Amino acid sequence: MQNLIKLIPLASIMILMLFAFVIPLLKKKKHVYKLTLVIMSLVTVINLIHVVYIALNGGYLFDVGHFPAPFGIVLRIGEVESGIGLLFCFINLMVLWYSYFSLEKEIKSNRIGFFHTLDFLLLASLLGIVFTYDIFNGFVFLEVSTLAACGIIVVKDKKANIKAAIKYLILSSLGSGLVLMGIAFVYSISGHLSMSYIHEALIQNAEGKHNLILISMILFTVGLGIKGAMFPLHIWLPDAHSSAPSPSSAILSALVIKAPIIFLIKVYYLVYGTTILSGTVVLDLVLFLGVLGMIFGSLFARSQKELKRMIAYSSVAQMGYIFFGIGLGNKLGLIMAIYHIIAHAVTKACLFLSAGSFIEQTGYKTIDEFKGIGKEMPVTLGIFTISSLSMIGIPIFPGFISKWNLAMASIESGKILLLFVLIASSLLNAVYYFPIIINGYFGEDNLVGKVFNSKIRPVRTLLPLIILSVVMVLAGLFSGFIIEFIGRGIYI
Amino acid sequence: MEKIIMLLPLGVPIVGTLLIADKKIIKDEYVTKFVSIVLFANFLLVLTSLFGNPLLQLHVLGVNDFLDVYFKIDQMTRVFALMASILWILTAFYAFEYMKHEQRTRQFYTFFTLTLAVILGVAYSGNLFTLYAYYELLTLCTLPLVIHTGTEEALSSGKKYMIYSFAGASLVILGMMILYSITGTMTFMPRGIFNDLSNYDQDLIRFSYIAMFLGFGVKAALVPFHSWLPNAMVAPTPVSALLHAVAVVKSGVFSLIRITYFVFGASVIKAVNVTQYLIPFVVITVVMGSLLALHQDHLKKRLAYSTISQLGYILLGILMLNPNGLVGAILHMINHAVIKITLFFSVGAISHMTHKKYIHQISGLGKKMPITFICFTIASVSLVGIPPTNGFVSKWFLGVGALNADNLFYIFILLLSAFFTAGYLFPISVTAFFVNGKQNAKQQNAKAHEIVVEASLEKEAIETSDHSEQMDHTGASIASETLDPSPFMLVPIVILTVIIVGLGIFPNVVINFLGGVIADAF
Amino acid sequence: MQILLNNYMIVGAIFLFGIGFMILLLHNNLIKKIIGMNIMDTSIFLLFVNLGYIKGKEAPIIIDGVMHASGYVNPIPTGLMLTGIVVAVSVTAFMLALTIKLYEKYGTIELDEIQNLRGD
Amino acid sequence: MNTLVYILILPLLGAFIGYYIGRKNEMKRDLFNVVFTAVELLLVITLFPAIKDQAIEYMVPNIMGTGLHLKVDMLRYAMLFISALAWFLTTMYSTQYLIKKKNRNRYYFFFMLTYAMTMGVFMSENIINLFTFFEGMSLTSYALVIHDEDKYSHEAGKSYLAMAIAGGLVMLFGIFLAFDYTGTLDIGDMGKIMPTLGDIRYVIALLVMFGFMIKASVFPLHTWLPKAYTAAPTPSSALLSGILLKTGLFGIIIVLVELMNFDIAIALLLYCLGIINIFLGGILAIMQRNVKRIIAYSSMSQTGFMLMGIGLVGILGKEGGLALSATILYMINHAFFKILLFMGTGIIYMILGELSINKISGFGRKKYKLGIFFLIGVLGLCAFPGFNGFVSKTLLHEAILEAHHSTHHIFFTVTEYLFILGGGLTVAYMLKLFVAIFVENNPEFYGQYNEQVHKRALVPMGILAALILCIGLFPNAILEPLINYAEYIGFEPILHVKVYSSESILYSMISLLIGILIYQLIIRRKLYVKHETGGAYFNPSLGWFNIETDLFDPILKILYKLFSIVFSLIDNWLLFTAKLLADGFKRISDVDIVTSINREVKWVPKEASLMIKGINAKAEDLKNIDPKMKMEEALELEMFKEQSSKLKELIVRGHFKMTSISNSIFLFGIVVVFCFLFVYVIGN
Repeated sequence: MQNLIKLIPLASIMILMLFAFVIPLLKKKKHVYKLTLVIMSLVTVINLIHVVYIALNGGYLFDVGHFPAPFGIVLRIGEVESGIGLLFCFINLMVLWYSYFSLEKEIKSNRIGFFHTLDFLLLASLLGIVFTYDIFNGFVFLEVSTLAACGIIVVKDKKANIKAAIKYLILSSLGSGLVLMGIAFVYSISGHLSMSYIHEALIQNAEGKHNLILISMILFTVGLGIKGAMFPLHIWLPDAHSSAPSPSSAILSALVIKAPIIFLIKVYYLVYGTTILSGTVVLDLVLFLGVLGMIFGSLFARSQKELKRMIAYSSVAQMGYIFFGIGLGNKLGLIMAIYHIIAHAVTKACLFLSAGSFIEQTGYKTIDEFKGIGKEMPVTLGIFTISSLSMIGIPIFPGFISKWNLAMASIESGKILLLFVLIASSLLNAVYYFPIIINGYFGEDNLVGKVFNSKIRPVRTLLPLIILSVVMVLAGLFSGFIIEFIGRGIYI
Repeated sequence: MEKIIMLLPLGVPIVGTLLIADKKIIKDEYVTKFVSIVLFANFLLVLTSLFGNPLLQLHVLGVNDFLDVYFKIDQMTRVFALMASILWILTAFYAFEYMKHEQRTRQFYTFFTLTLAVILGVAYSGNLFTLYAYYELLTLCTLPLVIHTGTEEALSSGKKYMIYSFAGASLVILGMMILYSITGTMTFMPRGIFNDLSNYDQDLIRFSYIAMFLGFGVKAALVPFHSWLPNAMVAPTPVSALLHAVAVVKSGVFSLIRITYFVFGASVIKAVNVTQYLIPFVVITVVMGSLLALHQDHLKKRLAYSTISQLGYILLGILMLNPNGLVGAILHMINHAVIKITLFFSVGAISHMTHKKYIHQISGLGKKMPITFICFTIASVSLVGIPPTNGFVSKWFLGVGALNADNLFYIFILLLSAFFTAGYLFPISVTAFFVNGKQNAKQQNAKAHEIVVEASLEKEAIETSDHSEQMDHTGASIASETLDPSPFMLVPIVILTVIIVGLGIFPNVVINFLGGVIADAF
Repeated sequence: MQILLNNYMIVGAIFLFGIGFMILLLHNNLIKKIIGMNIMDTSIFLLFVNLGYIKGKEAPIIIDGVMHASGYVNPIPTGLMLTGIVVAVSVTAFMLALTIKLYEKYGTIELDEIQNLRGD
Repeated sequence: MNTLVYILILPLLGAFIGYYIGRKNEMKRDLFNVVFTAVELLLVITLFPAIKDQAIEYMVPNIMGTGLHLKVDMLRYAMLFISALAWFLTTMYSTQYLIKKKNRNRYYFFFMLTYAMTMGVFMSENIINLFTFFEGMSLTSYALVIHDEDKYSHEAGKSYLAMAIAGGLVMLFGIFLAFDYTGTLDIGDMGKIMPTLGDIRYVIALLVMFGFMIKASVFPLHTWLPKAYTAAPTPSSALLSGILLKTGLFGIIIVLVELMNFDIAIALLLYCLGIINIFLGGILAIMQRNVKRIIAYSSMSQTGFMLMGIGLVGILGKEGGLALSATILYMINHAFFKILLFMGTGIIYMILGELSINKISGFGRKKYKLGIFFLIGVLGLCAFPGFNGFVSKTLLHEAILEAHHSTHHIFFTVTEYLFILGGGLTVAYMLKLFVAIFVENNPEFYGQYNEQVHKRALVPMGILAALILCIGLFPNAILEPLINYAEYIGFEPILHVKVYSSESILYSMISLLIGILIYQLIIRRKLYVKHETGGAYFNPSLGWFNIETDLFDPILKILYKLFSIVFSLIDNWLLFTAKLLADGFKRISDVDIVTSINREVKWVPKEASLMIKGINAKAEDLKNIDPKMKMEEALELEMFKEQSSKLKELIVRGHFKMTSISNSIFLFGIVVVFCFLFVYVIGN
């Protein structure tokens, strides 16, 4: 039974890839939906079992095809990876369930099959990135995820989509180029591709090759930074989000930009290790870019006209928080970075789906047109409010917990001034989320001419949204368990 | 069983809110009845939980050491919870009548009851985290009340109120983070959590105290962050009476007392001598509030600035760090709440009955609305601090407290601003009673704008209408129809005035009640 | 200067990468941009394959019977680059498909014209 | 002894009951008031035997936190007696006087309330109760001052209240200090601890006395007196000058005797202030034309005499017993003849509605009853032998001589001459008043209106005249209790005092002569202008330097302006910076690095776009800054506008063609270079 459960990570990747190519064979839309939902829930359940197993008896290494380490591909499955894996599957399930009702409105009916194929491929590659212990294997999964993500963006086949897809593809391939060059340098030093072996090789003959290590580190940071929407390199995100259909923009901002960050953390701590890392200034670079991201992300979000672009920029700001966590360099900072990945994924998915339902029901795009929407779609705006409260940092919600612990981490690392940055950015969040909520629910001239519950969607379509917000609140309330769970599997 | 009794006062209003919010369950005409039932039931529950219940503290949700919702009852909680629930009931009655000519009353009552739950939460909170959580929720659920009228101006003042409150809340969070990183615990201990000062970093303590003081100061209308209060006067009177005289500002002051005496502890603050940085703010608040009140011609704006200055008194009392100062501060917290709510109610009654909002418009109105204006006059006399009423008692303790802190400058400030208080409150009563509106209206405007220090009349000055000039003495007074508001509005005002005078003559009742708080704090 | 001389391969690869980047940056025609991207990818593949090269040994292709392992160049980088090339090819194919779509929509593949078109 | 509590509570109840009855029937209310004040007077009289030889105290626990502590000794009893008597007589008088006035019910209500508060002031031993009743008295008496509701009375009320409240607050400051240093609130115990305090007790004494000085209209703080007395209806101005003035003096005696126990420095201060008051009051009284103003200034100069008496008590130290009883007697006498004079003027005003001497001259020619009573009052005031004024003045004169004997200081001889000159001044302006009204023959008045002088107005004047006469003729009856009170307090026993001695009569004759001389020389010559029909007085002092309008008001106005400017700056300083910050943030974020649709601003350097947007934001700021600053701002803005438009074209032309994709690639390049630089430069 034990090794059956150990098979789950590889099995989930395989199942997803397999069914990705079964879906085009189905003719009817209804069958496609049914199949995808069944498969997705199956994968989520087995991942859940897997997490429970890991919680009981800890992480392990898994040789794919029983080839030993230096030659075969090895998967490292710890608490962090299994947790993130479960998160990705759960959110993908919710998004698919939501798109079950709203996808026809956005893309042509013959394209739905392609959408689901690409989505399965994307999820498989993301899980691959998270689980892999071999950097070249990671690179390949990165490429697959880029193409799949590009596919999702372009599935809507509008002018803006294509332009956004081209921009995303060019930038991502630039990023992958840098990552490959980084791998080349690391390979030239260590001669291995499996992370643990590279680590030992690097430690032994690190003296002479200090420059090479430094260059490879920078290449990895920038390469994965683009894919993870680090602040200055986030340019592709807003265009991709504003044009893409809302389920895909939810997946994009909740999952696609998270996996490269996990890969970056693994590269930092499993390939280079803390000794080499503390020697260099790379973490301070990440911290600096994270801080910039937090401040300017919110600033740009504030001045956006369209709702989706605003939420996209807010993702850039939240990614800034994650980079801030990594950049601090201490254990609590890293744990909180991963916790924020989970919190942000759930909250952002919730935000994007509710925004999507606003746009779908009213047909408008810009924020000013959403004045008084609270009267027409009170429940959806309610969910939007809860998730934005978490973004702003109201005590019970996960947003607050990650802000609080990031502050503790920054005090621990001795950088008191960063507290002000944290406070300022959460204030800036409030500045651009609250007008939407206030103008949605209150204001005489906003509500004139609006009929109560006129544009409501049937409750069963809102179910995924409700579940997501409930999970978010639970993530906030039981953050103690999650943090402790991540703490056990952290790499430092 | 005790657990339930302890949690009920916090839960019942929330359940009530949910019921009111739903149109189907409570029909429109039953809303007011339902609200009054909820408030009364809650008042009884508060009484049982405060006094009857042996259980005094309860961990509701202890996830990890800092994120735990912890309720604890001590003497300070009793003071604040009692004050809030009593004044809430009176405001409810007042609001039933006042809201008749406003629209969207259901939305008003929903958030009205919700705010009570949050205020009780602030009172019951046992550690800094719960206090911060409720403090944050307080902004959220008072916001819809502030922008109730929905006009453009209301929305912009709501926005300003929100920005100030959130800036304040983030300052508090800043202070809390540093405090937590130093001490590792945030529960309220009677004499503060720092046992010996040696092993803590002094300027971190200083920095976190200043951050938290300014953070909570925003809600307590400290000078640089006070300008949201006058703007929030755009809200309907029950809201501005209850929130900006009692609930919101007092929760700011209450939390300040909590962090000064139950988190840091008076001895620690004295040792770190951080008050010297904060005293200038407080002094400016006291004098500026009352001075700018002289300028305002709009009645509610004038009362708003007076609130700012009176809150400065309370903050001064807190920063004196001695028993008398603290008693003075808490006493003034209660007295000011009672007085200011009376003033706001009478101003509300005037605008409700005659739609007059400016001082120069109400000349000669005293004859037509005698009871309202008498209560207004007694309340303003008490606010100035003329002895027989309760304002004097708290000023007396503040003065003695200032002397114990051997700082004569405080007393000078207190008395100077008392003089200004007389300056901006008495003209209102005088123009109402002694200036007959008819023939010298224009002269009246000149007077109203020019700063006039006028006396008011001490006790009842019920006015019979003018007699005809005939010589015989038989002419019984022909009282022209009085414009006094309906009993629903009048009864709360009269009750509050009786409380003012009663507290003034028999203050020992409250002072002994506060003895418990002093025992905890020192 | 000495460093540059003895690992001239890396310098060459970086130089080639620069050229590809410049093409990508300066040309507005989409096809030219794709060519630029390909040049960059090839430069990385050259670098990688070159790492595995040992002077005086042949490529690991079995012509007549298996020689001793030491006779061949390190096969792993070349193997890896196979996958790399596959990836690059698929990306280029995707780009070309998008360019065709773009042409359908806008009637031109000059990015600055598209910019002006959409702007007005 | 709860009679004390009854005395205090009765007028309070009377006020409410009176008002209630007043709403129904005026007649019944007047009757009720008169009967009520009579009962109160009887109550006070029955109290006399109890306090003849020792003081009585009564404590009501935890009223007002500290408890109501009432104490009555001889000094306080004297005050109680004259206020009870005065209130009884003025109530009777005002039932007749007020018929023509409006708001009668309200007037009686505050009339009785002030009565209660005054009794409270005289009886309270606890300093907080004293302060409470004192503040209450000034507030309720304000309503009396402002009764006519015309512009003049509002003016008077304004300064009356401003001074009362300012005085009250300064007194509160003193009470705080006293409580802090002595720890108790009872005046008696405080008096025991004060001497041990060192020079802080002078500060405390001065602060506490400040409030009393205002009420007693001592020199610098007297400006409200003439305005308030003339604005108030006559019965209340009678009480204001008769009784409320005495509360101020009573307070000063309490501070000097009980708190500071005969401290020389304060006594001397009071002595000099007394002299200034005498002369200031006297000279201004001579100048006036309005009858009420003359009497008002006359009470100011009489206060000067009483202050001298109090000063003497301190200066003489142990032998001050005589001075103390002289001052108390002086207070009693002053109350009687002042109220009598005011009632007289009230009757004239009631009939003619006029107060200036020129208009009412010769009115009293044929009115014998009114004339006699008025004459008795005048003679009492001028200390003509045989009347009560003479008794108290001679005793005071004796005290000055005694002070002169004990210290042999030239200062006292000088003050003795000033004392006599002051007496002369009083005689002068009283003569001016009496001659003008009752002696001059004026064609219009030939004795008509006689029937309008009702009996109910004359009876109280009659009682007062009788009292003046009997004190004048049998001084010992009233002197006995006062002297053994002085001994009771601890002064040396006073040997038998001969009031009517040759020198005392000689001295009063001298001051009478001086008075007539002043009247003939100054008033008839200088102030009386003859024209064909008859003479008319003119008042030169109208243009003179008036302390209040020329000194206090300007200072207060400047201070107020200064502070309000400073504070309004603080008030919207934060608004201004917040707005600036918000605009700044908004403009920074408007610069979209990605060249989105709006062509006009591409990758524009931040400062330039800030500048452009800043200008049109400034225009919008102009709206909410008050109008008068708008003119210069508008000009400056125009000049800015043309410059910025040139700048805009410059930027847009300068920018070379960049599509969004190549733009982002360009940015990518920059970031890669930046990262390398960051790591290498900062790394080592």
